[in-house]
Amino acid sequence: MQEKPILKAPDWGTSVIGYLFLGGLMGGSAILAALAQSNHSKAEARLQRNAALSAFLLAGACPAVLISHLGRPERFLNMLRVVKFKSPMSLGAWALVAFSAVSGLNLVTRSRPLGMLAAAIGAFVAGYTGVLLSATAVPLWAKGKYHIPAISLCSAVSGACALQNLLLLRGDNGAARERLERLEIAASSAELLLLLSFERFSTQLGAPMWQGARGRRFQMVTMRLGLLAPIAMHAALLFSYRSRGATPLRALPSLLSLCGGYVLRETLVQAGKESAAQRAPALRQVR
Amino acid sequence: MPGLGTSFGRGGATTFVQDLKNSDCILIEGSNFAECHPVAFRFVMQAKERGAKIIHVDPRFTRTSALADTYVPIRSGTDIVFLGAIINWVLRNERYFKEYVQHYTNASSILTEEFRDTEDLEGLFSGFNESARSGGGGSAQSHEGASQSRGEAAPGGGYDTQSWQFEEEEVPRFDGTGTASVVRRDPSLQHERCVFQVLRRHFARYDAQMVQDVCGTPRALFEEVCEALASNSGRERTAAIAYAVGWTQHTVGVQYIRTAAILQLLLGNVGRPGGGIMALRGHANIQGATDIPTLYDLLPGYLPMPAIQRDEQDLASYLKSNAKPTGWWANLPKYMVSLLKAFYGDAATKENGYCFDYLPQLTGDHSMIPTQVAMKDGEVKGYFVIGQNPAASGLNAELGRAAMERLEWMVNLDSYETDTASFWRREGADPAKIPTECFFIPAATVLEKDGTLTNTNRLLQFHEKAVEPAGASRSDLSFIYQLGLRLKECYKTSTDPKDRPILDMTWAYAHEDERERSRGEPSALAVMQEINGYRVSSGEQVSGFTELQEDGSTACGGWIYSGVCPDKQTHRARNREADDYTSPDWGFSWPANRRMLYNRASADPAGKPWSEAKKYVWWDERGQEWTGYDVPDFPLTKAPDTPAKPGATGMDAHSGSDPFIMQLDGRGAIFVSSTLKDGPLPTHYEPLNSLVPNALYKQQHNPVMCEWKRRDNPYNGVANEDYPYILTTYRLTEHSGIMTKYVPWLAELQPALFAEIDPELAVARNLKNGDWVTIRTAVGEIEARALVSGRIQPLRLAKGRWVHQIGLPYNYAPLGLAHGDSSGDLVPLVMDPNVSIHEAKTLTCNIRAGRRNKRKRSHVDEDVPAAQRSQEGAPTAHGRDFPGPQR
Amino acid sequence: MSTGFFTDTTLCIGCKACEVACKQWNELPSDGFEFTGESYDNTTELSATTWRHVSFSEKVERKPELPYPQTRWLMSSDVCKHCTHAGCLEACPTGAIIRNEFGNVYIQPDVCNGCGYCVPACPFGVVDLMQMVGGKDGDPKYNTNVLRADRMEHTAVQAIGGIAGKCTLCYDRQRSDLEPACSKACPTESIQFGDLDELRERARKRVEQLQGRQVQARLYGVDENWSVGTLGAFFLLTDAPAEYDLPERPVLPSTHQPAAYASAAVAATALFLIGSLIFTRS
Amino acid sequence: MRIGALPNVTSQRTDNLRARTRGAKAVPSICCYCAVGCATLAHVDDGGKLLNVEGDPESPISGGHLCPKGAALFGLTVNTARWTTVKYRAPYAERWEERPLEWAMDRIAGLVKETRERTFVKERDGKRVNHTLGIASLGGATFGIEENYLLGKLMRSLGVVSIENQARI
Repeated sequence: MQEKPILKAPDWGTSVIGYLFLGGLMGGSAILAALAQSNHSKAEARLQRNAALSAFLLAGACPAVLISHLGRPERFLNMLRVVKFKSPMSLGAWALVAFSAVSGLNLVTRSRPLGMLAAAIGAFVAGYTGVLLSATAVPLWAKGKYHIPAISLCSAVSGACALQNLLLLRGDNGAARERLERLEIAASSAELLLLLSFERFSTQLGAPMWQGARGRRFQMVTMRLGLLAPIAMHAALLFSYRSRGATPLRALPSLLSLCGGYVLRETLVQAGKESAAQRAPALRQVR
Repeated sequence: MPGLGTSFGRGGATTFVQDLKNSDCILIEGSNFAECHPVAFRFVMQAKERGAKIIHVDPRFTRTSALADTYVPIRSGTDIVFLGAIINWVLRNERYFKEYVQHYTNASSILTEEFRDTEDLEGLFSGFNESARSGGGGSAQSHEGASQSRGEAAPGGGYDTQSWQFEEEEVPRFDGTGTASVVRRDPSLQHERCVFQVLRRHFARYDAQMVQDVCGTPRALFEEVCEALASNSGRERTAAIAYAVGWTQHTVGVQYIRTAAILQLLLGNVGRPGGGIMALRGHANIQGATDIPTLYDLLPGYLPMPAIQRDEQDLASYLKSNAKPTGWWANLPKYMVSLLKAFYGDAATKENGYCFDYLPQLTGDHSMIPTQVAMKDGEVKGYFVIGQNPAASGLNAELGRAAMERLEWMVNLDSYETDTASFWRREGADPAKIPTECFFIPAATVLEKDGTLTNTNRLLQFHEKAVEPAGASRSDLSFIYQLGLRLKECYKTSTDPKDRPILDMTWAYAHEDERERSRGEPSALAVMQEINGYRVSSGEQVSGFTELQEDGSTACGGWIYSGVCPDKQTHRARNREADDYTSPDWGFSWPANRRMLYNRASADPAGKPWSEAKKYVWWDERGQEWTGYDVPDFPLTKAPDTPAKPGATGMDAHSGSDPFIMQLDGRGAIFVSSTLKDGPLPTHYEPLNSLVPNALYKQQHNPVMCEWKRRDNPYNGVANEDYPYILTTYRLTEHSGIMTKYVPWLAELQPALFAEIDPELAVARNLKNGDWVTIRTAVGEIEARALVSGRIQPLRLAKGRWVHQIGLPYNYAPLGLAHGDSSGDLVPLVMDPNVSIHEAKTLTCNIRAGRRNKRKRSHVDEDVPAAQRSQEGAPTAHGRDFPGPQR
Repeated sequence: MSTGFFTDTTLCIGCKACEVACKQWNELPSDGFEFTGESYDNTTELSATTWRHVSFSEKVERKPELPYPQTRWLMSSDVCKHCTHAGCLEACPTGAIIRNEFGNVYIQPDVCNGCGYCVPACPFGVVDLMQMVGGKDGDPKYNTNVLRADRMEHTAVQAIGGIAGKCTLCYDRQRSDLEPACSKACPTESIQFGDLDELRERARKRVEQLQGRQVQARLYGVDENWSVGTLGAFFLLTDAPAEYDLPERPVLPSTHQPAAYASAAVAATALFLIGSLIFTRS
Repeated sequence: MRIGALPNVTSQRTDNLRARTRGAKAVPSICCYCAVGCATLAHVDDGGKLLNVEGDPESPISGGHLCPKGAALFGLTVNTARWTTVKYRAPYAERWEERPLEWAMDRIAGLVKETRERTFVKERDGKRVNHTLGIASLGGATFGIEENYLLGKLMRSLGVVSIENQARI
């Protein structure tokens, strides 16, 4: 007989996973837009415009996905009747609203301070989703309080790099893409190291994430194909070919990275749900 | 129940549930108190918190066991051995309450020399006649112990009770006119033929070893129970015993209760606070439906139905055979005449014997099981089923359902579709072959009608109509009333004398309220006022049964309830004012609003409380009357030192220290000299379906139980290897009958039939928790989900033999949100000889993994050829004819 | 004044009256009709529509040195703990979950938008989401007639989406000076309702009394120094909390926030710096 | 909808929250399940609609407490599964049909009379019996004293002797 669970897992599915993923891309894109603003080459300007625009569009998509998840969508605005500093969800909702406004303005004005502000809020949105997971009783997530927010951010940035890289694939954007690839290598490497550290740190609690069918899928899709492979491919391209030409092959690492980012969120959520159903960790609880 | 009735005088619980909190020890046996009566169980918990020891003796470890101090496992069907051994232990260790036993019981009465005990006759008492054909009117009288008549032949099959009588001696009559015979007594309890010594010998072999060998109860636990009961009885302390259908549903059920009664009399616990025997009834009005009965053998107030076997052809002969010379039952003529006046009004006159001959006569046992068999044999044409679901809860339920196919018509009153109402479309039935015309009349629920219910401790409580009945639903009262009106109309022009009862029957119950009246609803109050009784001349209510007369000047529909509506304005069942103990102003407790029966026994023979701690009713020297916390169950001004008047009738024949006023001799009956059909003392007999031979006697079963040996009612037999496990049935907290199974809140709590199985048996038979299992007896097979639990323990009997018990709830049937097979499909037809109750608490069975086969047209549907049926059809008691209703 | 429940499990007879009384008063539907085989527990856990739940724990000891098996069957009625520092309340982004004037944690059904974040924020696994149907006055109503489709005709209901559900401590009844439905129904007064200070006092005395009778009794949620604070619904237990499906030491989820925010902040800063380095270098 | 910065912002509904039984009529009743006889109060609104059923705290027996069955009394009365129409199943028919109550009552009275006429026995072995074994009645423990009394009186006046109830079981 199955053991009796102590905790309740949230009924979060594709829409929440999608939101976590898109929110990350949105935050990461805002960061990239701000970074690109510091440089004035043509390609960077294109990157800045693309990133700011995608951030703004994603800021529209995120609430839509979120609302679709709500049990009573017509009451999304209830999120905005209070501000609760202890509720990551409340802060996140407000941050989304603020981000929409700031990134919209930024799109029009292209002012550097607004860009920086958008990047800051974007970074918050990209990171708070990790806090949101960690600040629960779900053993795996609570255990990941040192790792998950940072992983979220790294993944947000690497994902955004991949996304923008794809958008810059056509045209003469070699320099900007190279910078994106460098940043992606950094972010993905950090993410990979953080994940490996989390695996060790989470001990048995991490089983739902690293073991079984889900674990194998995660290790393959996110860690090998989504992180390790793009790092290697980007590195190889950076150091060997030195060619800035656009070939379909160039899209591969970016696509892999985005897939890996999505599967990361999916695995985090689903493994969290499984860990909530486990009796022993729930009885002990994560300090 | 005659177990209580024969022992103490009345067939009701001797005490009230609130009083359990004053107990120092509560023995719960034959009852799953916490599960079946959770709210009353709070008083047990209160007693426990006060320091009382709570003991639960049961085949299964239940929610009651979990809360008890001590759980004692027992093989189902062996309680007489267990209780008999306690009696033996109490006697042997001199732990009985001497003064109480001497003065308040018939322990000192001396039996005649003809009496022979089961010890002498291998399990039979003297007077057993193998070929004796019983001549009784079924179990008439047996519900009320008052009907101990000296020297009268027992109505039961098999025993002539002549040799069970007491020896009498001649003493001067109280008025000096010659002599009168009275029972001979030896107050020292030493005479070898006195009841006390007979009892000692009767139970001498019932000891701790026997308990271990027969009941499977560890010796240490048994001794712990003995010590707990004995040390919590006496002047300063009292112990109570609570039982329910775990004791009644046996072929020796009445004797189970008798054993408890004897034990409580020996320990001096009857009629005293914190003592007594708490009979826990199942349904809301099961006590009420026995008091004002819908039982074939009883008229309201425990007046027997006239029976041809007793030659009660006219009122005089009826009164002669039923009124008692001594004790309260000398008043029976008043009650019977008043009842006839209530039934037939002005038509009932002194000249026509108050229409006594309007009453039908019994010609045999017309109880549920014989009727079911008669129905199967095509002799019953029309059937009213009101608020009951025999197709689910009946015995040999498939036989019962098949029997319904032979009905011409059936009327069903219920609030939900029942398995009975829709028997014709059950699994395996072919409606196209079933001729029965069926009616379903939607019934109002308790919240939708006025009415009165009598609870387990004889307390009448009124429920007011809160809301209009849903849809076309009507109260049952309305249905009966309207049917009566229509039948009167049907027979309006008849001149046939057989139709006079219908035309003369008083039927004026129009509702006081215009609106209700226009809907055809009768007045429940008017009915209750008739039950209470009134003066015929003025129509005024009588204030109690002491005002009833034999001369036709009073009418009373149920004498024991008299006083509930003492005037037109008052309905005491409506009273809702409580206090912290007896609460005389909450409801009305029959008789005469007494909460605890026989409470005269709470004082010593001199009328003083046995102890300050256990004070209840006592003689007030100054006021020269009985007083206390309750209505004294004794003539109010009869002083404790009043001597008995030899030769006097009625209450004068009792002394001022005879507390059991309904009894002939005013005393608690350790030895019951007649009335009971299976013996004056309880004796262990194995259940009909048993794994083992009787370890105590050669006689295996109750020698006078009623069996039906027919093809559609096969028995498992004794020690049949095809049925190697014991099966016991019970009910769950979460369910009642059909009523609960449609309520989603309850259905989710216990959604399906399950079988409780011990882990060893589960391993042996490869049964997994939660899986389907099929359970089989000779009668039928059903499927259930397995609930494997260590709470169910295998028991070790004599010679190291281990037996497994399986538990099966009795709540389920195919219809309802919570549903399953019906456990009734496993229970064969067999009856206790005294009260015609079946044996569902202990059976034998077999079990296997997996689901049962789809129900085919079963064996009961194959027509037994008529000739063979008449041969087989007659119910028999060990091969002897038993008076079935059809001959 | 704060009100709450003291559930004395030594008095519980496992009758489940609390479960039903709660459902009746709060008009909650059944959770389905499945046989679980878990002792006498077929509702298995607190849910959005089961706000009182009776757990059953069987233990049978069979040892050679014992003359007969020692069986014990623990029953206890679980409920929302109404924590002093409530995870669900902190997590709720809409302010639907409030602390009311009785000190109880209450979900305002008309405010809740069903985001579900309170669900993982409860360290006891109490809160959950349920489907609602529209009431006449637009007020959300639970569907009381959830009947099994294969046996009964389904009542036509219009689902209006999910909402978080848990014990309200019968806020409406308390407002009208009535005791909560469960404690009122409880036949053996295993569930006691009242002022928390008084209840705690009573509970401590009860523990002493039981210990005097050699019963290993302890309170759960009174004197521990937990991050969730003292419990507004606390328990008297005679075995390890795990036997009653309670965590040994519940942790308030928001205590994980500082570390998590720090983790995010460090990562954000680091990434931004690296990014700046990459993007400014030509 | 109220908006505020503080976490404890109550809605109008919350502010107006009261027990729905406030001011409703409390009708005294008794639980219909077991024989303990717990007293209940049925709350009914002005329109005669049942709002709630709970224990009567005054009862010396139940003190306002109820078991799960008693606590579910509301669900016994208010339940979509209830059958609230008169139903009739003709001989050999495959289904129930709805019929008016009056029709059913007349039909039942007619059947009773017909069966009684056919099966009534006046004498047996030279003794008056005045009974019919062709009709039987079952039930009594689940309904009131008044109903038992009237049923017993009617059946006995008809000569029916097989009158039984759950007390036997």
